[in-house]
Amino acid sequence: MFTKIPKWNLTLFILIVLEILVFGMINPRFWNISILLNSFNDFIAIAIIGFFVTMVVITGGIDISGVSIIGLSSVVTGLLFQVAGLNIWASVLCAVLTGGLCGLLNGVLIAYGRVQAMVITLGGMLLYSGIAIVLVGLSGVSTYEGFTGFPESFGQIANGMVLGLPNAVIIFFIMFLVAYILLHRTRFGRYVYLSGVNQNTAEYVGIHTRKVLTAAYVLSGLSAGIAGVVLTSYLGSARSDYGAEYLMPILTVVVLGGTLITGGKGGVVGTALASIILGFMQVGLQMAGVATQYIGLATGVLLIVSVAFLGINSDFRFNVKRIITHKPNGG
Amino acid sequence: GSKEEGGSKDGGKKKDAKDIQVVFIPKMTGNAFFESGNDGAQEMAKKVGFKVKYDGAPEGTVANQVQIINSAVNSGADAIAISSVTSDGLNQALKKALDAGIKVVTWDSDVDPKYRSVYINQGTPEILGKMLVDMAAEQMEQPDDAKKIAWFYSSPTVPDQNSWVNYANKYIKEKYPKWEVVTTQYGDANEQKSLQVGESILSSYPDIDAIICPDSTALPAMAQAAENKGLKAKDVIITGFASPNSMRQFIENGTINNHGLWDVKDQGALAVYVAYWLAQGNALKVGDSIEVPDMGTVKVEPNSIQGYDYTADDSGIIVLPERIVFTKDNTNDYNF
Amino acid sequence: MVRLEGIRKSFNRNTVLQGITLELNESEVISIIGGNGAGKSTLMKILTGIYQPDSGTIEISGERAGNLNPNSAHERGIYLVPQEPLLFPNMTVEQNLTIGFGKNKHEVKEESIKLIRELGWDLDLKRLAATLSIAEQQQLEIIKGLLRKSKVLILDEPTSTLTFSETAALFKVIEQLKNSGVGIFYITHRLDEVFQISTHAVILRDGQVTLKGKIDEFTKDMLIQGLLPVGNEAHYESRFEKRMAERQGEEAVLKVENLVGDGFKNISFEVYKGEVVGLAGLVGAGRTEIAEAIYGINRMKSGKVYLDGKDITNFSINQAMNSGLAYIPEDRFLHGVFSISSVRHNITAQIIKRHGLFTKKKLEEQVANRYIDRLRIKVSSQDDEMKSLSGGNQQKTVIARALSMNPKLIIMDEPTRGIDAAARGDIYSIMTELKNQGISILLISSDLEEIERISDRIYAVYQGTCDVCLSLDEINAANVMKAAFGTYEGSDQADV
Amino acid sequence: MKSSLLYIVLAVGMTFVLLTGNLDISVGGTLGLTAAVCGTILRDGGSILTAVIVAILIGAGVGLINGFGVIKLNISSFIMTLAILSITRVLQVIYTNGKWVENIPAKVKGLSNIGIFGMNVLTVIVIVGVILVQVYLTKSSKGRYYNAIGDNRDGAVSLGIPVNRYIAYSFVISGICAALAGLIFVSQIGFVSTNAGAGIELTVIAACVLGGVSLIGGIGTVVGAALGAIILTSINSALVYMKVPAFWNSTISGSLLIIIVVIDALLAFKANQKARKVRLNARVLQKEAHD
Ligand SMILES: Nc1ncnc2c1ncn2[C@@H]1O[C@H](COP(=O)(O)OP(=O)(O)OP(=O)(O)O)[C@@H](O)[C@H]1O
Ligand SMILES: Nc1ncnc2c1ncn2[C@@H]1O[C@H](COP(=O)(O)OP(=O)(O)OP(=O)(O)O)[C@@H](O)[C@H]1O
Ligand SMILES: [Mg+2]
Ligand SMILES: [Mg+2]
Repeated sequence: MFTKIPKWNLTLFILIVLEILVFGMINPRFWNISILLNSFNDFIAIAIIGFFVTMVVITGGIDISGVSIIGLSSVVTGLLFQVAGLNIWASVLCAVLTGGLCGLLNGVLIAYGRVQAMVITLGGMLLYSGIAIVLVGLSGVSTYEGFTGFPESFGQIANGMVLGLPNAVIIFFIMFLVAYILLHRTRFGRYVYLSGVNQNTAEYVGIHTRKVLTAAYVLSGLSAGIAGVVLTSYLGSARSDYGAEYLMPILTVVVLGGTLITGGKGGVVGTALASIILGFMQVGLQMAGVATQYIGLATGVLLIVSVAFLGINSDFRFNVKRIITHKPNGG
Repeated sequence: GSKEEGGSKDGGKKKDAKDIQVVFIPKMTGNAFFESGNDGAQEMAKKVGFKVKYDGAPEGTVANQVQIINSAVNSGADAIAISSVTSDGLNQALKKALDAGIKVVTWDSDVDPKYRSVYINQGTPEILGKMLVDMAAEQMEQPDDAKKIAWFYSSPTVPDQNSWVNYANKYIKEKYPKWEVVTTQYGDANEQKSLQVGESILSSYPDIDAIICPDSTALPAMAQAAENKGLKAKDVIITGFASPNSMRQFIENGTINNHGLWDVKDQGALAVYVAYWLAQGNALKVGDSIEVPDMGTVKVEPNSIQGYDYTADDSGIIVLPERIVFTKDNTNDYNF
Repeated sequence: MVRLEGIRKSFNRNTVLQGITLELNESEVISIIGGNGAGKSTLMKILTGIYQPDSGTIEISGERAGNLNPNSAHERGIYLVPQEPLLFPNMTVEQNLTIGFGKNKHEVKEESIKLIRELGWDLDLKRLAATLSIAEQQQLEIIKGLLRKSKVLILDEPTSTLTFSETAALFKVIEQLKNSGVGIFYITHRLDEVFQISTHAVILRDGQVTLKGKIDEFTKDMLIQGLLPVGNEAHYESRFEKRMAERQGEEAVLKVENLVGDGFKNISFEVYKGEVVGLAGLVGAGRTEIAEAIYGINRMKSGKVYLDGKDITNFSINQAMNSGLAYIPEDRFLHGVFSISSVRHNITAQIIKRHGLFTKKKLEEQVANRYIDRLRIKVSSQDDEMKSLSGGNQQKTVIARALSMNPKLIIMDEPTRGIDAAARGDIYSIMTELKNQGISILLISSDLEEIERISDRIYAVYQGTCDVCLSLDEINAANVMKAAFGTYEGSDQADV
Repeated sequence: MKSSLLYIVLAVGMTFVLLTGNLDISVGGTLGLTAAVCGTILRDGGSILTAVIVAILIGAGVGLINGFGVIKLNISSFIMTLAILSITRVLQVIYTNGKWVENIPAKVKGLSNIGIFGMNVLTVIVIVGVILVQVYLTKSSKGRYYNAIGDNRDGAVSLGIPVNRYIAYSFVISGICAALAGLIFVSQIGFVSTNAGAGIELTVIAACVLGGVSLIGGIGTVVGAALGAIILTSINSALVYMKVPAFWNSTISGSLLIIIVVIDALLAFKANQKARKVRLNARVLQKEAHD
């Protein structure tokens, strides 16, 4: 759908600028930079997972189990810290690794079992949230209260500031960079694309596509594990139902970011921009006085209009591209 | 309308009523219970002349509520009245709100009392847990005999329903030791799933005596499941908490005999009024009474009545005066 | 019957057809020839309503046809057998044949069984189309076309994967159709075929008709002249230098011993340094399966494979690749290209392995540039999407990828399929160059002329076995054909 | 079985869309909107016929919009229907003002319980419907077009199949099915919240896939999809029936789902491999017989 990705990114960027202008005019408090920066906290989990789901989608698959891994990772953090009495950072590490383990299960079944990714990760979504509930249930803590009483330092992960920047913003950029470098600068990233464009050809040129695919799901699982930890730190307690509402937003940022749902094309820059667009839109509309339950209308219309706009008008796209890319590219 | 920072801190000048905005936050939108609370809140706002913004997300999750609190803070609201989905998860967000000078009131479902001024309480877990059991027991001819009962509500992760059920189970052990809780099922506040689970309960436990559903989706779905099977109140006792509008039919056609709730419209109205009253700069003191238009005076009780350790002069609980058991005789008197 | 007048067509900013005028009458077979990307397929797609022309008119049976679409074209008796098979992979052969037919399914089925028997092809109606080899897919497409009983039949490179025997059967049927009054457009890159079946020939170059006339007005050389870009005449016949090497004592680069696997058994052969060895055979003989087993795509049951004396039996693709083997697959679309990746990424897909953990853009650009120049791949930039290239250029890109690994031996499965004469000349000269560098080639080709001209030695594969080896002096068309049919009895008979 | 009716109807509609290689995420929204609108009509004394007509109009309308976006605006079906899902959800909230639709007349609720010869009429209608659709899709000449489009779009174009029209049909059919499911919803459940059918799209897609429908298009049958729907819904009921403590439910149904699809995929893979072997080896054996 999007033949040249960078141009799409530019559009997304323009959208962000437009949002800031328009919402700021409706409610000038929107121009308060600390409000904008702090709002990162509210979509960071979506973005973190989005980056790596982008990778999975580029391989031609999909991963919807991340939303449950968030809860599982949160519960594991709480369980190990509170019940098992582990050091908080060791608990965090284990929680993230648990996410990776879930991803590994997804990946192995999808890549080696040759099952459609959608069903496996749907099963995974049920399974991992189920395990989270069972873990809490077996630990003797009442499920609905979750685990609390984390140390202050743990709370700082999401709530602290460095050099005047909220940690959420910093985590956002670190995760973005990791995903960007992995996907766009390493051989592994290239293999991700090539496997997604044509898995057969990739096999024929000696790429272990099944390993590549599995790795993509593992990364996606790890990212969900990290998101779970960040969310636990942000919200101050560990619960099994964290993240349940992020399913559609995650897919939306990936697709709005310009990644082809059929695989082979896309990138994390778009995902990053799209998650900022969506996050700002939420805040902006709320600050403009729109009740949260009506915001779906705006996101829906935005999705259709923005995608249709660039989908239809190829001449427009061509001209924009000419203006933007002066790079003379010899062949 | 934006507000001056710190203006309310020293309790000095009173703001104009129409400049005060209260954000009224349900656990989730699209649920009859909370919509009714909102009706009450809006009516109160109109009467007194302040502004209430109803703001919630369709999925009742911690992150969504945090996000909504943040945006209330960002957009310059004066007070929030929230029914929390979690006892601890909102702490950080509420702390930020308090730091920004925003007044916090909770209703229906409380948070850590450190982070709010007043909790508009429909009843303690003891009161409500006991009420659930009693509503079922009073329909039985021999409540002291061995009975099979089932719990059916939204999910194992919601705090309030689970806390009622926890207490109710304790109460059953003491008062009706022969009762057996054969199953506890969850409908995820989803009517399709609730109906299916309801039907499954009936077919899996044909000899069940009572099904108690302290959830406003589970109860009507359970009643519908019984109606679909042609079961009446004399075959199986179904009771629980739900709004009278959603249950009237079932009472009238004899599928159920009773169910309970408190006047959630009053609760919503009270919550936003107290929030407004605090935002006006009035200082709260435990033990004092507040004059509420058309509702008379309400007394602020100490946190200890809910079993909290935290006590402070500016942190208390207002308990709704009554909870209602709806039956054939009175259900038509209510509209929410 | 059909008249095309002043047809113009461009895609975005790329002008493909610049005013084509053509006429087809009853019982005529017009061969359309031209380089890759000349616009042949585009013209035919316009005639069948798949594309709309930018300007120009189409007359069918003297009537001007307005906006054609595939449906209305079919109704007017025009049917196109496409160049790239467009089957429904998840339907059976039978369902593929019957779909879209207004007629009774059973009748269609009866007719197709009859037709398949007449052609002598081996197509099981119950098989899933996805399991068909590329040649079988093409056969199915052709049968689909023949069943239509259309007045105008367009065959777009129908024989590109067929071997001589299947081609001969097809020609017989075409002859019958011609005699019964059907007009046929026939597109091919195999010039010999033009003289075998057509009544007229048309040459297309750069979107224009440069030559047209009755077939007896032409010679093969004239066609070649007409095809090649001006001033490039010498290239096509970049003559292949064959060489009968003295092999005594020399160790084979590739040595295959008693290979048994799915679709073949007891296969033994050798390939020596700098040698081109052909594997000849009919469609379905098992050549591709043998090649794929050697390259590590499918496992073999028993037998040994040695590369440069090293045992590479049942190596993984990766290991085979690292040991110096390269493979150019038969089904380019399925196994050869990354269609929505850039040409650069296509060329460097294998070599980046040697660049370390991170991709190095500069290095990749150098590699890509080197092969784009060396193989004369026609692109506007390295960033062009692979699928925007013509078939020949895509093929060259795939070859470039194989070459980038500096292999000792390249297995080429149908390397010139669908490739025009000029590009084919290019590929042949690349092969010569490789040979001179001492790189060996295992060539699998269905093109009799090609395999006969290029191979130093030929092994014939017949029903999964490989008992016959033709040495350089035994190679001629008759022998290759006999060997492929399993009736070759030795060189002495062959001379008769 | 009765509780899976709704999913069966949705899965049938979804199958059409999946066959053409598209996806319809909006079914939950359509279902909710229809349930709310028709629920209101029925509650206010409207006739059932009116409700059915309105439902079909809503479903067809949403389907047409989806189709328009996918065909004319070139938006991938995933994004288009996702957007329409968000929009219809909000429309439902606006239409109902956030209120539940309650007090559906007993005669409407009774519809889902009418029985003849010991069979539930609605169930019979749905079963017959599924069979008819199955016959249409496999036996009629136009029915196979849906498969063909998803299997090879270019091939379908060159065969003269009006691809765009059939893609639009598929969305309209899916929309209408979702709307009819909305009616079943009203009649079976008797009240409609603004979250009616939330998250149902995933279950429906999973049901289809479980029933052998490919997400890539071209493969699958409505009977399979219906069976998938039944399996998926009966897992839930079975768990209650087997008296497993409810907090194990997700864990068990998730594992079951995974195990079923993995086993199915492995069996299919093995079968394919075997067929390939047999076919290839047939050529070699031929020669031996000849010798
Ligand atoms: N759908 C399309 N979009 C853009 N360009 C196209 C399209 N189809 C064909 N072209 C371009 O039109 C030109 C002519 O293509 P066409 O397929 O007609 O060539 P051809 O003569 O059939 O070549 P070949 O011998 O390789 O089959 C090529 O440059 C090709 O890239
Ligand atoms: N369709 C694709 N096929 C293969 N790889 C792709 C594709 N699209 C993007 N990539 C990958 O994304 C990376 C970044 O894309 P981008 O266009 O920014 O590359 P680049 O910075 O120009 O450098 P290079 O292309 O040499 O890596 C590429 O290196 C490549 O790994
Ligand atoms: Mg062509
Ligand atoms: Mg072959």
